[in-house]
Amino acid sequence: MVSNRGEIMAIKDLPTDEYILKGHAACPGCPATIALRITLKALGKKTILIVPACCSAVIQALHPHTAFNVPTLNIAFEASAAAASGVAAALKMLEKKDVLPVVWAGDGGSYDIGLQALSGALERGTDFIYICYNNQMYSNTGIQRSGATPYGAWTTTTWTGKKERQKELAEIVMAHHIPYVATATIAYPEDLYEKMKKAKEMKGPRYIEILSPCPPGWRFDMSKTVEMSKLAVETGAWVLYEVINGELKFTGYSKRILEGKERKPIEEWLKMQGRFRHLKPEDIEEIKRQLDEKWEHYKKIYGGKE
Amino acid sequence: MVSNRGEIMAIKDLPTDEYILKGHAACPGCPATIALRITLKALGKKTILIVPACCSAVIQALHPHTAFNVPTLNIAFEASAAAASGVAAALKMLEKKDVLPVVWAGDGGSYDIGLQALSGALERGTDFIYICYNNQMYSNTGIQRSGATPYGAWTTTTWTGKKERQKELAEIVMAHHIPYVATATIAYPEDLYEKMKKAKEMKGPRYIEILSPCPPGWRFDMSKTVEMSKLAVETGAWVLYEVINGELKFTGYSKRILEGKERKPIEEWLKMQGRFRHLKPEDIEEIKRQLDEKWEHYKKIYGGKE
Amino acid sequence: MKTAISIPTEGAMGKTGTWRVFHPVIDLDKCIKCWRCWIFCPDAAISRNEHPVIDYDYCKGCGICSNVCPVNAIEMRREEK
Amino acid sequence: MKTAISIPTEGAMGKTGTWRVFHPVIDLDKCIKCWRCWIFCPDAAISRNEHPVIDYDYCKGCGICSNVCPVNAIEMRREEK
Amino acid sequence: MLKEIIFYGRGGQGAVTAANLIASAALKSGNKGVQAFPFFGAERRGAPVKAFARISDEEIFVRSQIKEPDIVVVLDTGIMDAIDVTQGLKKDGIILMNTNRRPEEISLPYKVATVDATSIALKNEILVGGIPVVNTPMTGALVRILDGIKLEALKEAMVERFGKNADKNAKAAEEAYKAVII
Amino acid sequence: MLKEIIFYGRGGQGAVTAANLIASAALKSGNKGVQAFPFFGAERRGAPVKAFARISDEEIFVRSQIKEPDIVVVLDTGIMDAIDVTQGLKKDGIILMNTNRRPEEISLPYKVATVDATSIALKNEILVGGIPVVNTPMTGALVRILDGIKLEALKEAMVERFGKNADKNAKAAEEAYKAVII
Amino acid sequence: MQQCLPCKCYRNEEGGKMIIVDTANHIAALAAKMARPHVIAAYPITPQTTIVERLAEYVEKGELNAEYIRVESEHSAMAACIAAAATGARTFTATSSHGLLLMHEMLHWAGLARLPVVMVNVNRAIGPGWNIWSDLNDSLAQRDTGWIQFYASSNQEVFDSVIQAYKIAENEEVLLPAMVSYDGFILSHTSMPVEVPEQSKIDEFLPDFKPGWILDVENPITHGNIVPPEPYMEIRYSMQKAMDKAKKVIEEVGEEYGKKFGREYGLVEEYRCENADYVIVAMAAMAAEAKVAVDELRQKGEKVGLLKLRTFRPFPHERLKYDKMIVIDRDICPGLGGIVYNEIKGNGSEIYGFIAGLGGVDVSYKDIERMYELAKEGKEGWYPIEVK
Amino acid sequence: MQQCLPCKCYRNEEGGKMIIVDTANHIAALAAKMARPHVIAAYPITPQTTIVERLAEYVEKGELNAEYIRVESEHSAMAACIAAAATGARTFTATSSHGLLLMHEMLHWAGLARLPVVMVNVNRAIGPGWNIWSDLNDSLAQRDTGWIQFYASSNQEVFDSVIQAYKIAENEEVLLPAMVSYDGFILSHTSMPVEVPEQSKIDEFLPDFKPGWILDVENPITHGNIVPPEPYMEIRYSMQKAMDKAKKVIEEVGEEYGKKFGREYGLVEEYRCENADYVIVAMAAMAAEAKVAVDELRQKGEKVGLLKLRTFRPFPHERLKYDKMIVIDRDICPGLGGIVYNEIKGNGSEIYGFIAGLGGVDVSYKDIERMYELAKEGKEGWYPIEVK
Ligand SMILES: Cc1ncc(C[n+]2csc(CCOP(=O)(O)OP(=O)(O)O)c2C)c(N)n1
Ligand SMILES: Cc1ncc(C[n+]2csc(CCOP(=O)(O)OP(=O)(O)O)c2C)c(N)n1
Ligand code: SF4
Ligand code: SF4
Ligand code: SF4
Ligand code: SF4
Ligand code: SF4
Ligand code: SF4
Ligand SMILES: [Mg+2]
Ligand SMILES: [Mg+2]
Repeated sequence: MVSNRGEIMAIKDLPTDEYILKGHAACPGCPATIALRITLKALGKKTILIVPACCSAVIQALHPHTAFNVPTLNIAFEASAAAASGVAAALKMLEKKDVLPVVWAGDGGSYDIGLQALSGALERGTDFIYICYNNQMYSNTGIQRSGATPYGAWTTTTWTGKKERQKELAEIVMAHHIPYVATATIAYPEDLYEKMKKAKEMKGPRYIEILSPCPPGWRFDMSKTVEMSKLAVETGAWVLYEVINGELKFTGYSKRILEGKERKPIEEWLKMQGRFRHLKPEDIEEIKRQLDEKWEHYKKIYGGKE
Repeated sequence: MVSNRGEIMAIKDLPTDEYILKGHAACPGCPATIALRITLKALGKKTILIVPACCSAVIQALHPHTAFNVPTLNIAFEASAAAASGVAAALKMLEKKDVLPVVWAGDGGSYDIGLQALSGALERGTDFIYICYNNQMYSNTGIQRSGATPYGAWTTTTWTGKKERQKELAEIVMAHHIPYVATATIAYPEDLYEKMKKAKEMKGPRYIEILSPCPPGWRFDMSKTVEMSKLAVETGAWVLYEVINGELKFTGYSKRILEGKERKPIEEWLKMQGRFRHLKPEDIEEIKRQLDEKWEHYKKIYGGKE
Repeated sequence: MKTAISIPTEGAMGKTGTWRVFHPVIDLDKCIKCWRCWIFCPDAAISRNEHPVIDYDYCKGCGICSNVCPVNAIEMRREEK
Repeated sequence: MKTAISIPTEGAMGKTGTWRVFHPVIDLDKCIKCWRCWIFCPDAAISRNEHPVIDYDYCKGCGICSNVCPVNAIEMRREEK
Repeated sequence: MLKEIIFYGRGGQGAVTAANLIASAALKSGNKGVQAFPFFGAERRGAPVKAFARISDEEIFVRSQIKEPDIVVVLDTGIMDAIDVTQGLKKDGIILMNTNRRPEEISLPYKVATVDATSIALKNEILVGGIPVVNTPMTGALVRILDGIKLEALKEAMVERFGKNADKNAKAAEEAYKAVII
Repeated sequence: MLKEIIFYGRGGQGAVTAANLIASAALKSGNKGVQAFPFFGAERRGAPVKAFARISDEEIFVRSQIKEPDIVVVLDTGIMDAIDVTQGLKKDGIILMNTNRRPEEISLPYKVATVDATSIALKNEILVGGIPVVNTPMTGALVRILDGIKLEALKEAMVERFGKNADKNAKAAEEAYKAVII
Repeated sequence: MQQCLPCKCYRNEEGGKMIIVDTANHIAALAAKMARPHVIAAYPITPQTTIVERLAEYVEKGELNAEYIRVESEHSAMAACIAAAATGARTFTATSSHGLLLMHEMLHWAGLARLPVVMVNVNRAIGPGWNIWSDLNDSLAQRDTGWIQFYASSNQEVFDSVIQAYKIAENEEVLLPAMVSYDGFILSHTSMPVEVPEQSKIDEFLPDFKPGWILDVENPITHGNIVPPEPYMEIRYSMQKAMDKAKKVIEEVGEEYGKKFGREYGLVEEYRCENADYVIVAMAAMAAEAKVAVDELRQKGEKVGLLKLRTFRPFPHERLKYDKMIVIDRDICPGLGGIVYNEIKGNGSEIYGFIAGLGGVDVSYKDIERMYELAKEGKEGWYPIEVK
Repeated sequence: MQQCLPCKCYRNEEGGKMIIVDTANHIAALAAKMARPHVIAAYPITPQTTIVERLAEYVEKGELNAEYIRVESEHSAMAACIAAAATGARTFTATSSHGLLLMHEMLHWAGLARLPVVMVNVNRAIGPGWNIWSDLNDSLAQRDTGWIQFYASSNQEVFDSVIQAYKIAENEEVLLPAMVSYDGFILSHTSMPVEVPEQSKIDEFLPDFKPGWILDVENPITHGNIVPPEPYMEIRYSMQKAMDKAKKVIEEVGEEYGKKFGREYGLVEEYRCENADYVIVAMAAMAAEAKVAVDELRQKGEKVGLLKLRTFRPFPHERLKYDKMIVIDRDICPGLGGIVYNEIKGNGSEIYGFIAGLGGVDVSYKDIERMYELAKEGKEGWYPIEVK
C-alpha cells in the first residue's frame, strides 16, 4: 500500500486521533466500530456525520451522552443522502468550505430503503462522501435479509437461505458515473485509510463500501471479526477496488488474485459462519458457480485494463 | 427487424387490436399514447397495467370513464414497482398464471421517486415487465427537470439549462442483472413491438425504456413527435439495444451506427427543440463531447462483442 | 361502496375532435397503405379498413399522420368554423 | 428548548468493561509493537503509549486483539469474580 | 360594483393570460378589487378552457367560481359547438366574440360584440407554433366594452408581463379596441 | 396470590428465556395468570439485562414493570458490581444466585439461595460460543424455591421450547433443582 | 398435551381449549396465519420484527401457503398490499412507528380505495431521538386515513382482534382497511397465556375474501384515475357511511365471535362502571393496568369504573357518556393536547385529562390511582411532569 | 410606476406602496425569497408547482442567493431542509397533498428536532382517484406532527404569513417548524392584488436565523441518538410548552407586523362578531367567502359573525367561545367527522357542523348562507349531499 505521498503506509503511521470514545454501545467485536474508527482517523475533525437508523445509531449510546466525537446527525432510515444534500448546501451558503458531510449508513439503509435518496444525491452532484458499512443484513433489528444479503444466507426472514442473489450496489453506484467509488474491508486498515483520504481530497459525490463481518449476524465468534473480513477477500467473496472517474483499479489482495494468486476455497469462509450452516453441497456448488462467474467477469475487465 | 418466427416484421403485421380507446385526454401529438398503443398490441388483453402519477394517469380521462381497455391500477407516484410485486403475488396465489403485471411509468416515476421500489422489485425477482416511457422531464406537472433530463435542457426548474448529466437508468437496471433490459422509441414500432413480445415470453423482472419526445415539454410542433424520435436515434442522442441475461446487443439504426454509419449531427436534433434554444456554442460543444464519449464507450463494448 | 372505479368508454374525455384546429385529409389516390398513419396516430383515430379512415369525432388534428406519410397523402387543413 | 442533543462523553454507555467475560492480557515481552491490536480494537480500549495499554474500564473482552496479534502476545483469560 | 367576466378558449390560446391582463389593467385603472383565475381542470393543449376575472371598486372576498357573468369573452367560436357559452350569463350581459362576422349576423338572445382578433393577431404576427394567439387583441376589445379600464393601463400590464414582446401585443390590442363592433 | 420475579443476567445468557420457561411451567402447573417479559433496553450482547416474570392464580392485568419483586434471580454475579440487584426486593424476598459459594458466605440482608449453575451447565455441555448458558439450570433451582410450579411442568416447557435440545437442559434443571442450597 | 400444527409446539389441553404462552407478536403472527392471507408484504422494525420473522418462517417452512413479499420499505409494503388486495387477495402486514409514518400516504390510499388490508401496528414512540418504547402517537397520527383502528390490551385480545379485523374489514357494507395496535414491548415482547381456537373453527368464522372491486382481465376497469369534485365528495361520503356502518358490524362480529369462541367484543369494554362517580378512559395496555387500579380503588370504597376504548376508529362517541371521566392519553398532539381527551371532550361530561407514559415511561396502576386522586382534587395535566 | 427588483416587474405605486397582481403561488415564492432562505429543497406537485418553478428562476437568475436542492422526492425535500436547518441554515420548501403525505415521517422529525423549517402547503384533496382540487385533508392530517399551522384566505395573507412564519418559528421560545397553507387553485392560481413591502423593511422585521442547536465541528454534539423514556417525555413536554408559547408569539408578531406594514394578524380574525347570535367558523378561502355571506346576512338583519381560524396549531381554544357556532369543515376524518368541528366542540357551545367543498366542490357565499339557514333549523351534516 502506497500513500499519496509515495511512502509505504503502515498501521503505525495511522493517526492516533480518536473520534470514537470508549464506552460505546456496540457489541463486543463489532466491525462497524472498527470501520468507523479508521474512517474518522482519515477524515478528521472537520467531518459532519449523518447516520440513518442502523447499528451505528445505537452504538452512539444513550442520550444525553454520545460516543461519537464529531458532530453527528441521526436521521430517518431512508433519508441519509438527502440529509447530506441539505448539510452540504447549508455548509456552502454559510461558507464553511472545509467541513465535509459524510453519510455513514448500513447496507439496509443503502441497498434498500435509502437507495433512492442516494441515487438522487449522486445525480444532483452533492459534494459528500457516502459510506456504506455492509454487514449484509439488518443487524440492528435482529438479522433480517437485506438487498446485500448473499445468496443462501440464513437470516430471520430467510429461514431456508436467501433465494436471490445480492444486489450489486457498488455497480449501481458506478452506473451513476460519479468521481469516486471504492470498496474496502476492515482487515486492511491501510487500504481503507488510503481510500478515505483519497476520497476526502476529491469533490462531488464519492462512495465507499466497507464489508463489515458481524459476529451476531453472521454467527461466528466475536474474536474473529478481522479474520472473517480477511478471509472474505482471500476467498474472493469480497473484492477490493476503486474507480476514479470511471477508471477501475483492483487493489490489495483482490488485485493479486487477478494477477494469478489462487483464491482460497470459499468453503473456508462459509464454514466459519453459522448463517451458512444449513447449506447443502449443491447450494455450495451454486455459490461457487456464482463466484466463478463473477471473477470471470472481473478477469475480463482486468484483462481489458492492463 | 426479424420477428421471433423469423419473418420480417412490418407495420402492417402489427395487430389491429386496440386497447387505448379514442377520446382520451392526451395532448395532440402525444408520444406516450403512441408508445402505449403499440405496447398493448404486443402484450394483449391479459395485461394488468400499473400506472403511477404521470401524464398517463391523466390520459385515461376522468372518472367514471377511462380510455384504457385493460385493467388499470393507478398508484402513488413512488410505488408502482412495489404495487407490481403485490399484483404478481396475488396472481400467483389466485392461480391466474397467464396474466402479466406491467408497470407503465414516466421517467420521473422511474429515475427519481420510483427508483427505490423499482430496484427492490428487481432484486426480489418480481415476475413483471417495467416500462418507462421517458419524455425526459416531469410533463404532467408542467415540465420540471427529472433525473432523465439531458444536460443543458431548459425546464421550469432549470431555467438556464440543466447543469448535471442525465442518470443512466437502463445502466443502473442492468447492474441489477435481470433477464431482460431493452431500450426503444416510438419511431420504430416494429422494434418496440418485438422487444415487448420478447419480454412477454420471459420470466422474472424485465425492463424496457421508451424514449418519448413530448411536444409541449420539448417545445416542438405537435406533428413532429415521430420525426423527433427518429432523429434522436439517428443523431445518437438515443441508443437502441437489448440485454438478454447480461448479453448486450445493439439494434436497429444504433447498431448500424456502430457498424460504421455516420451519426447525424446532434445540432439537427437540438435545434428542433425549444428547450435547447438558449444553448451557447460552447454548451453544444460540451454536449457533443459527452455524446462522443458515450459512443466511444459503446464502440468499445460493441467491439468487444462481435 | 363508492371508490374511483372507471369504465372503459370510447370518448371518455368527450368528442376530442373539437380540440382540433387543423384537420387531416387523406388523398386516397396517393395512399400506398403502408399504415404508418394508423400506427402512429396517438388518438387511435385512424382505422384499418380498405384504406385508412379518420374518425373526425376524435382526431385531435396533431398532424402526425401527415408528417409520417411517406407519400404525402395527408394534408392538414385549417378547421372552418 | 429540549431536543435529543447528546454530548460526547467517555463511558457514554457506562463502564462497558463490566460486559466482559474474558479479559485480554498482553505479554509485553512478546509484543513487537505492530499496533494491530490498537487499530482493530472496536472499543478503542487500547492506547498507544510506550507499548499497548488496555483500558479495562472499557475493554469488552471480544478477543480481537488476541486474534490479530501476529506474535500471540495477547492471551484471553476468564474474568474472575 | 362587481363585474364578472368569463373567458372561453382552448388550452394554449391564452385565456388565463387574458384574464390576468384585464385584472392588472383594472387595478392600474383604480379598481381596488381584482381577480383572475382559470377554471381548474386537468386540461391538455387544445381542449376547451375557461378563465375568470372579477373587477370591483372594493376588495373582493368571493373565492368561488363565476356562475352568472356580466360578460362572456369567446376567444375561439369553434368551442361554441361543444359548450354553451351563454350559460348563466346575466340578462343584460354581453358576449364578445372573436369572429369576422358582425353582431347582427349572430342570433343570440344577448347583446353581442364582435372583433376579428385572428386577423389582427396574424397581421401583428402574434403567433405561437404557427397558431395565431388572440388573447391580447381580445383584451383590447374587452377594455372598450368595460367601464373603468383604461387602454393605457392594459398596455402597461402587457409591458409588465411580456417585457420586450409587449409592443406588438399592445398594438394589436389597440387595433382591436378600435375595431370592435358593438 | 401474585408472585413477581426479576432475573438479572447479561445479553446472551438467556434471562428472557428463563422468565418464559418459568411462565410456561407455571401455567402448566395450573396458574391462570402468567407473564414473562424483558426489560426493554436497546442492549447489545454482553451488556447487563433484566427480565421479569409474574405468576398468579388469577388473570394478570398489570402491564407495568416489576419494581418490588418477591424473588430475584442472578444469573451472573459479575453484574452485581454494576447493578444493585436487591433494589426494591420485598423484605421477605429471596435472592437466588448462580455461585459456588454457600448462602452463609453471602452477606446480604435477605434470604439467599445459591446454586452453581455454571458448573452444572458445563457438566451438561450447555454452551453457546464456548460460554456456559446458565438459564435452564437456574430455572430448575427457582422451581424449587417457588411454590406451585412442578419440575415436570418445567421440563415440558423445555420440550416445547427447545425440541430435541430439551433433554440436556431438563437434566441440568433437575440437577440444579436438587443442588440448590437454601 | 397435544401438538399444535400451526406453530409446531406442544400445548396444554384444558377442557378442549388450547392455551399457549407467547408474546403478542408471535400471537399476532399466528392469528394472521390462521386468517389464511394470500399475500404478506412487510418490512422489519423494532418492536414489530418478531411478527414478520415468524411469518417468514411459517411461509418458508410450508406451514402457510402465502406469498411473502420482502419489500424494501414500508411505503412499498403497503403499496404491495393495496395492489394485491386490488387483485383479489387477502393481505397482511405489520409495522411500527417510523414504518407506519412512512406508510402514511399509502394508508390514505388503502382507505380511499376501499381495500380491506389488515395490519398490525406495534405502538412505539416517534423520533428523534430514537425511542423504541411504547406510546400511541404513531397510530393515532393515522386516525384520518380511513382505517378502522383497534387497540388491544392483552395477547388474547391481539389474537381475537386480528381474526375479527378481517371479518369486519371485509364486510361488504364496510370494506375498509383495519389496523390492530398494541404497545411495543409491554405487549409485543411479553408472554401471556392465549387460547387458540382450531383452524377449522376460524375457517368457519372467516369466509373467503370477496373483494368490492377487482382488477380482472375479463372485465377491465380502471381504478383511481382523475375524479372530479362532485364524485370525489361522494366517495368521501361513502367512506364515512362505511365507518358509521362499521360500528354496528364491529358489535355484531364481536358478538358472533363471543358465541363461537367464548370471548365477546364490542366498540368499548366497560368495567365496573355501574354507579361509578368517575369513569377512567384508557386504551391499549394502559386499559388493562387501569383495571387493577379500579379494583384497588373500589376496594377502598371509591366509586370508579373503567371504559376501555377498544375501537378508536370509528370513534364510539355514543358509548362515552359519563358524568365525570378521567382520560389518560399515552399520546400528545402538540398544540392541542391529549388526542383521546380532545375527541371525547365534546360529549358534555366533566373531563380530566392526563398525558402519561410517553416514550415508554412506565405507568403502573399506582400511578393511575394517583391520577384519580388528582382528578378528584380538580387537577389534570402531564403526569408526573406537571402534576404528581 | 417603478421597477421592482425582486421580481423584475413593473408595479403601481400608491402612497409609496407597491402593489402587484399575481397568483398566491407566485406571491408565496416572492415572500419566501424576501425572507432570504439559505437553502430551498422542493419537489413539484400540482398545484404547488409554480412556487418551486419561480424559486428556481430566482436562484438561477441570481436574484436570490440560495442553494436550491432539486430533490427526488418530498421525503427527501424535508430531510434536506431538516439537515440544512441543523447546520444553521434558514430553509424553505413547498408541497401539496401526496407530497405532504409522503413527508409525514419527516414532518414529525422536524418538529421533534425543533428546527424552524418554513413550508408552504397548497391544499389539495388526497387520492385515489387523483383529484387536484382543494380540500384541507392533506394538511389537517399533519396536525399531530408538531408544526405550527396557518391557513390563509387571500394572496396578501399568504405573503404576510410566510414572512411572519419565519419570525414565529425562529423565536427562541418557540423553535418549531411552521406551515402556511392555502387552497389549491382557489388561491394558488388566482391572481389578486398584493402589497409588497420593501426588502429593507422585511430585513428589519426578520433578523438572521439563530438556531437552537447546530452541527458544528468546533463543538461536536450528536443529535437524535436513542433517548430513554423519561427524557423523551420531557422533550415532548417541551414541545407542548413551545406550542403554548407560540400563541403569545403569534399575537405579538402579528401586532408588530401590523405596526410595520399596516396589516395586523393574530391567532384568529373576528368579523362582525359583535352581538352575533351565530358565529360561522371557517378557514382558508372559505373564510373569505364567508365574509360575503355574513355581509349579505347582516344586511338581511341576521345577527351573524365570522370567526376565521388563521392558526390551527397551536389551536386557539380560548378564542372560540361563542354561544352558537356554525363550523364549516372542508375536510373529513373518516369515522369521526369534521376535524375543526370536533376540535371545537368541547368548548361548551351549541355547534352545528357542515362538511362541504371536499375535492374542490365549489362553495359560494350563497351555499354558506344556506348552511346558516339550515343551522337555524337545527340541521347539520354533509352539504349538499345530506342536507341541502
Ligand atoms: C422507516 C423505518 N423502517 C424501519 C426501521 C427499523 N430499522 C432500524 S435499523 C434497521 C436495519 C438497519 O440495517 P442496516 O442499514 O443494514 O444497518 P445495520 O443495522 O445492519 O447496522 C431497520 C429495519 C426504521 N427505523 N425506519
Ligand atoms: C408524492 C408525489 N409527489 C409529486 C406528485 C406530483 N406529480 C405527479 S406526476 C409528476 C411528474 C411525473 O413525471 P414523469 O414520471 O416523468 O411522467 P410524465 O408526467 O412526464 O408523463 C409529479 C411530480 C405526486 N403525484 N405524488
Ligand atoms: S450487531 Fe453487528 S454491526 Fe451491530 S453493533 Fe453488533 S457487532 Fe456491530
Ligand atoms: S405533456 Fe407530453 S407526454 Fe404528457 S400528455 Fe402531453 S404530449 Fe403526452
Ligand atoms: S391528425 Fe393526429 S389525431 Fe388526427 S388522425 Fe392524424 S395522427 Fe391522428
Ligand atoms: S401513411 Fe400515407 S400512405 Fe401510409 S397508409 Fe397512411 S395515408 Fe396511406
Ligand atoms: S478484548 Fe476486544 S475490547 Fe478488549 S482490548 Fe482486546 S480488542 Fe479491545
Ligand atoms: S498486536 Fe501484539 S505485537 Fe502488535 S502491538 Fe499488539 S500486543 Fe504488540
Ligand atoms: Mg446491515
Ligand atoms: Mg416524464
